[in-house]
Amino acid sequence: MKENILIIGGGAAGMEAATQLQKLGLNPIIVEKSEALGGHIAQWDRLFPAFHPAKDVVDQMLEQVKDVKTYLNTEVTDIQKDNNGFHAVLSNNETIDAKAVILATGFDIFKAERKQEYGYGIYNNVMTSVELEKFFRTGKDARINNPKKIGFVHCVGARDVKVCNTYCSKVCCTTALKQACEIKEVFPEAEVYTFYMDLRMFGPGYEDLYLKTQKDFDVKCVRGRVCEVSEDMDGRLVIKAEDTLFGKPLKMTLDVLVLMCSMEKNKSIDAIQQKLGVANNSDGFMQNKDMYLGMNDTKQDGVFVAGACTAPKSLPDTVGEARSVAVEVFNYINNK
Amino acid sequence: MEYRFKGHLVEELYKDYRIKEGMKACMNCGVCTAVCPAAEFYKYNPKNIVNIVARKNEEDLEELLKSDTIWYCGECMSCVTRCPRANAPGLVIMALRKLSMRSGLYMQSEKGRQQYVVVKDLCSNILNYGYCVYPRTFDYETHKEFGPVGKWINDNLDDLHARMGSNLDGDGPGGLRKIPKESLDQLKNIFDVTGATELMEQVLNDAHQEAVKENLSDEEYFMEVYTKNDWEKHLNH
Amino acid sequence: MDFGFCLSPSSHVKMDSIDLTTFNRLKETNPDVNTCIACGSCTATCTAGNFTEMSFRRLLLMLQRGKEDEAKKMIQRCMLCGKCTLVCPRGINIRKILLDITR
Amino acid sequence: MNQYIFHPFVLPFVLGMAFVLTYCVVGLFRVICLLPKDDRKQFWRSLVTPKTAWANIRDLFGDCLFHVKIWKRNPILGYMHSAIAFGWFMIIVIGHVMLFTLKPLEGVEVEGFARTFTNFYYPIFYKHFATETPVFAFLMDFFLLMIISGILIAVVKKIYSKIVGVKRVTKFGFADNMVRFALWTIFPFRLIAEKSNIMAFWWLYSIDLMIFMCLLPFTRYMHIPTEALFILLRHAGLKPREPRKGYALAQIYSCPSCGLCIDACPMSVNDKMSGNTSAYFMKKLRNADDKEAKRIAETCMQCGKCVAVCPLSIESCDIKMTQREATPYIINSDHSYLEDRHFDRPQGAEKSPSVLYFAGCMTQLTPKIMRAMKQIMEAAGENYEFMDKDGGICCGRPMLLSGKTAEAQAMIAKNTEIIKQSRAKKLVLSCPICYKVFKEENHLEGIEIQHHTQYIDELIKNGKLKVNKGEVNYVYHDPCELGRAFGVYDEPREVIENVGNLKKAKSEKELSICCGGSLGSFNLTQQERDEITENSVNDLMFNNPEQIVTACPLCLKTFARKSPVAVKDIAEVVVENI
Amino acid sequence: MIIEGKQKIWADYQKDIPDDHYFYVRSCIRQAFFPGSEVTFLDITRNKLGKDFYENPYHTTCGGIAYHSDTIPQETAMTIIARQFALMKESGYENYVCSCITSFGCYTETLETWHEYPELEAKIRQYLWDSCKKEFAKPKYLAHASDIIYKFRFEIAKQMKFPLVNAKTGKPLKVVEHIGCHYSKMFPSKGFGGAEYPHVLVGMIEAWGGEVVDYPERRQCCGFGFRQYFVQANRGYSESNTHKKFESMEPYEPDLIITNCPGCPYFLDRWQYVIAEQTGKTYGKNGYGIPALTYEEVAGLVMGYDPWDLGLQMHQVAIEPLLEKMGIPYDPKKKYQGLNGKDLGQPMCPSCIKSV
Repeated sequence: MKENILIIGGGAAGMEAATQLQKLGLNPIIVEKSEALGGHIAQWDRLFPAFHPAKDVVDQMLEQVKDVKTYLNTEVTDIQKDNNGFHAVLSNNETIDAKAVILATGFDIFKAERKQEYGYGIYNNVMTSVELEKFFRTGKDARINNPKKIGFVHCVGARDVKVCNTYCSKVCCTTALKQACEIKEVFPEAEVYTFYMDLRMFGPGYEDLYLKTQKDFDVKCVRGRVCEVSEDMDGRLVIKAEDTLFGKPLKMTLDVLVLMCSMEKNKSIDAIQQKLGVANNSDGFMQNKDMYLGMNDTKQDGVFVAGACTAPKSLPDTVGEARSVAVEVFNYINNK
Repeated sequence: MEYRFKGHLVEELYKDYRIKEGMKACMNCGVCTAVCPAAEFYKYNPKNIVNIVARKNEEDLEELLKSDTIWYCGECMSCVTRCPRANAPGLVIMALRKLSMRSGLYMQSEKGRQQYVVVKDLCSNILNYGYCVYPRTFDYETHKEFGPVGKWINDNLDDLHARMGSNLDGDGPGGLRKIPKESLDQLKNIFDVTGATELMEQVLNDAHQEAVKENLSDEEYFMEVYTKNDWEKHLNH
Repeated sequence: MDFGFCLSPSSHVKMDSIDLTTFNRLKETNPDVNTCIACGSCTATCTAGNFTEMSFRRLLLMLQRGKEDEAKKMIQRCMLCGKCTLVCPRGINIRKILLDITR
Repeated sequence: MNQYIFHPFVLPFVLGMAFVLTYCVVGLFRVICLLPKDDRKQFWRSLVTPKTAWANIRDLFGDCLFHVKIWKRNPILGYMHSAIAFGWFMIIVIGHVMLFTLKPLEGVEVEGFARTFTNFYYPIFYKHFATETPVFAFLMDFFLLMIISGILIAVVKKIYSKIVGVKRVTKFGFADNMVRFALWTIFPFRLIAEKSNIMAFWWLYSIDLMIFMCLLPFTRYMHIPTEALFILLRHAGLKPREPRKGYALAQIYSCPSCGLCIDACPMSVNDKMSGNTSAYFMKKLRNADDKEAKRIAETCMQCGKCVAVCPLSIESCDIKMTQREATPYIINSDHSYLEDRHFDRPQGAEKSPSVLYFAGCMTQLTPKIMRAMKQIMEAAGENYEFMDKDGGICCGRPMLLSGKTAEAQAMIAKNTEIIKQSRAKKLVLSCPICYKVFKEENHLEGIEIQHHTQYIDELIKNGKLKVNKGEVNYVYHDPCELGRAFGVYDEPREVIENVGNLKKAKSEKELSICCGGSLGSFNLTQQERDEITENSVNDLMFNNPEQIVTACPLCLKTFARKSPVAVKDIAEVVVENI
Repeated sequence: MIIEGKQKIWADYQKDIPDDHYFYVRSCIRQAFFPGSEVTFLDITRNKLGKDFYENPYHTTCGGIAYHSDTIPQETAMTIIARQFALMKESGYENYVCSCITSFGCYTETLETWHEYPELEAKIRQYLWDSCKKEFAKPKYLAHASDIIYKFRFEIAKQMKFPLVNAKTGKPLKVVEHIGCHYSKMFPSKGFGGAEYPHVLVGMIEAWGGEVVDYPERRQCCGFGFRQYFVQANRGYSESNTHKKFESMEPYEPDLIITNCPGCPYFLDRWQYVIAEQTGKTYGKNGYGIPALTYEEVAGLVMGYDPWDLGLQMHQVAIEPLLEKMGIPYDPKKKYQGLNGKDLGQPMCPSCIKSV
């Protein structure tokens, strides 16, 4: 009989891990709290650096897991471990016995209103990168009315002691430049500004995207963290930053301001995580065994982690980890 | 040039609790400068100052302590709210100013020398009256912005405060009451014990020396420092 | 009445009211001007920068921040030696841009 | 009795001839009048100075008629050119000599003005109007056939340009094509007309001539009449001062658009860039297309190869420089900060150095050259001093290249002052760009100026520097501003042969290909430069050397981007073999 | 503007302060320039609200202005503060309320620093003993006087006679709130509403019927800058900051500015006069300025205190247009009278800004 492997989370990491486990002859079971598989990536329109439609990737992943046993709108409410493995109770009162558990619970988006000085939720035309992505997907957003000037603020909820997130959220820089290009495609006449501290173009083709952003899309990159946002009489946004490369304070009026919100640990899993005995690291994400060779392992036997539950990750990073976790689990089962 | 703490400026600066509290690591994001009122109206950039302090270089620090730039800050502390690394540039400035005064380097800059005016006015107010601001020493002639109403207030000071219910120079509680002698003595003791007297006397002495050098009376020197304004030089074009 | 002081001008770069004519004209003939990443290589190697405050990356910014007069003053220092062009990691043809600004 | 020997078909010719003569005379006056006063004086004087007069005669025949230079380059092309030019010249000369012997067919006597007028076209159409002596008849036919043979080659060349060793030919407009077609057909028509005396062919012949002459001023064929003037001006020792004026104008019209420079130009690595070559530049100037002329002038790398291969030695590089100078600048440089720079005599140095070494801006970017030079000078026991240890003043060449002559001169003067302060006897330079300026512009009388290739060669020859011969196979790249500009070809080669084996590049010496890094060009993008560099590297790699050696820091940096083998400065390879 | 967003933040930033029994310390600037404000504060809290606010006659300045003018060392300021705390302890109080924002900032900074560096607290304890033979206890609660008014804003509203409403049109007055920088910029959690959208004054304005104006430079400092004001040569800085605020609020046509810091109403008031003298520009209607009042003055006005008892004649910007808007009766003759109707003469009229 095939051994059950419980995967908590049906995003990119969960789906990919399930796909690989199935190929390795195990029986993955996905428990997903939302109404559909796909996770955050399914909410995305196009992917950096090449503007590839996210739907393509998600559809392929969905196709691969169509035979995997999946619980939607379901959460794990309790989990116990004994010599036979793990016994999970689901919110629909079913129980699952599994030999191993993979935590693929991913991340939450930083709540932009926590960064009060940016006025998200207070000033009408401040929006998040997630909402902008939705605009690209649906073409609808009340805040976007043929804007003439658009600004992007990097590191919202990242690299910031004041919101207790000191880490870099990794993907927002590239996402910001991608979105800056896209908004310029929609509104070619608009002026687009990004306010960054460092542009961390860490992957293949990302630096080319940066160059393209500057050269072909005429996006203006200003080095300086936006300090405060306020609203003027016309409901336009007045922002202040230092143009640090120029060494002078800078002030400008924008029609739309997009906040590049960071990734935060998905806290809805905290209770189960605690029951499994998996600790958090200093960034508040799940602690894996070590970051080089034990990235999928936890201190707990039979509990594995994959994807953005351990740190902010890009899609390729996540897929890579999902594949490696499958191998780890396979070895774990076979060596038992 | 000779000055106190030569060769030990960095060491001395880092003893200050405000450096301990206000000086972590800067990532040059510039929010402090963006929000800073002084950066808008003076040739001033708090971020750069924090960077110099972080560098811990004796020569750079000496230059900084000698310069006008550390005296531009208005200590509104707006920078403290925003810094994503929890630095407090405003506190760093306060520590720098103190060291600049103690080392004597403040006498090298136009804005630094003004400390004489501020020390003389405020410390004497505290020690003589127990208040930082005392209306009888707040002169209309040197505070024209007090306006016609201000002049009228000063001309009718006793009557007006009586009208408003103040207890000007009176005993017991109430606004502007006379602070009892024992309390003033305690303030003086605090000044002596905590180093304020020493600092004050040093500043007054530095100013006196400078006045002698410039062939001015202390009063004339006071007015020179009080009014001298090389306006263009301080602007951030 | 003479108060002994007066209002100071604001040093804010007011992005809403900057005249970008020169920069945009430059951009037409030299799309490269947009691609500067402010690494500072040009400034570090500059022959004139050895004696003065000449800095090409700053000069480009000046043009984009409404400080054309300052930029034009700075450009006077340039000796056109071309080292900046050689070290630019983005391959910007700096000397061409400098000359285009001057005419 | 006044009577004309006349037929209406001469009219087209007369018209054309009158036009072209008027044009040339006016043009001649324009060129001469627009020369600066001193230049004009110099020109008149040169015409009567025996030495230049002789040179004039020699070149007028050698270049204009016999095209000696083209013969040297390619005999077929040489024959083609001289067959047409010399043949035509002879036909005209013989025709006019015949005037005295010809007998009009109808026996009419022509005198006075009519005679003069008739002489105008008489020799051209003499076969229709007169009988001639057999000797002349033979000569005329001979030269006519000679021309036609040349034209045949031209036709073949047009169709298969590679046969004559030309890869790229200039692309022409309508007028040029018309004139060329006219030129090709004039003489066959004449031959047919003379032999058959069919009226139609006389007409065609005459109309052809008219087309040729009327369009001539507007085409490259204008070089035929202008070249003579150009030779005279050149021998007068003039320099072009403004584009499209005076001497430059003569040069512009002398350019035959032969296209030899197109193949030679390092930029001709692709079709787009080959539009930047001198032939096109001249054409744009002729057509008064200032915008394009300016663009090409500023794109040119100033490597000088086009001048080296030009059969007329047209100074296209210099004309491009005048074009650059003509561009107005709204910002004047201010280098007042250089005023208090002076020679930094090292502490404790009592004596003046005998050798002053100036690395220059580019060498500052290649510190290994500086280090190698230091080692060499140490090894040779020289009393030397660095002039720009802590950063120097630019030599001024880039400023000159931008056309800002006055500013450049100020920098040059400052460097001259610093050099003189050092009281050194010899100035050694690592950068050929600097070398060119110090040689040509700085007034450094009494101070020997050497490029380090020459200096090292001298050190080896006088035994101060001992080197071992290694086994490495090197190829040497001639930097443009050392080789073509000053003919320093042998010293570096001798140095290299002292320390290793010297392989030949495909193109050597005056034909060597610019590395692509040249400061001369303002417009070339990095990608375009890279293509040029790749081509140049391929040329150097022709004999599979193990290392590329050059003598210019800029070439060094440029080749390093694209070379499959190590690129070194000559000083470095010497140091490796001390 | 999405008000719900602000409300959420206001709900998040509420601090716990007691209702009664406060040790009250005065403000140097407020008692010197706006003496009516502190009198009104004590009258409202003691007599209208029936609370215990004790003032110890031995308390002095906190030294905050001298500290922020860099004339006394941090230890000196802390020891003076410790002495005030000792007085509180001696008087049997543990809730401390100060009238001054600079003081509030200094007290907060001192307490936080001691918390972080206990050895510094021990050192100060020793200094206080050495100099005054006193021992201090840290207050259990620390409040600013505006926190008290904020806390009782609805009680005050119940006793309100003249809401912040235009009596003629019935429309709410447009009110600008200006928070002293040291109220919550250093320690956002110490102020009602936090640092970005402080609620302390907004709550009063809303409770008393006014409409809050949120303009781009709302958070900007008035420009006091301590040494930037005390030295005449530096005052351009101070004036420029106020100028910036007024330029930014001008299009909203505010009727009134309300402040919680002693210095701010002085600067926002007097710089209007100077700007008018220097540039000819006034920011109110018809050549008037915009009144910049303390929250005590505004509380007094809405509760029906006589404007001249509040000391509104000590402002340079004329208050009469506001009084008329609010329908508050006043006797123009009494404006410049002393006790018992004594004639104190009249201030000169400024050349530009209207004074009556």
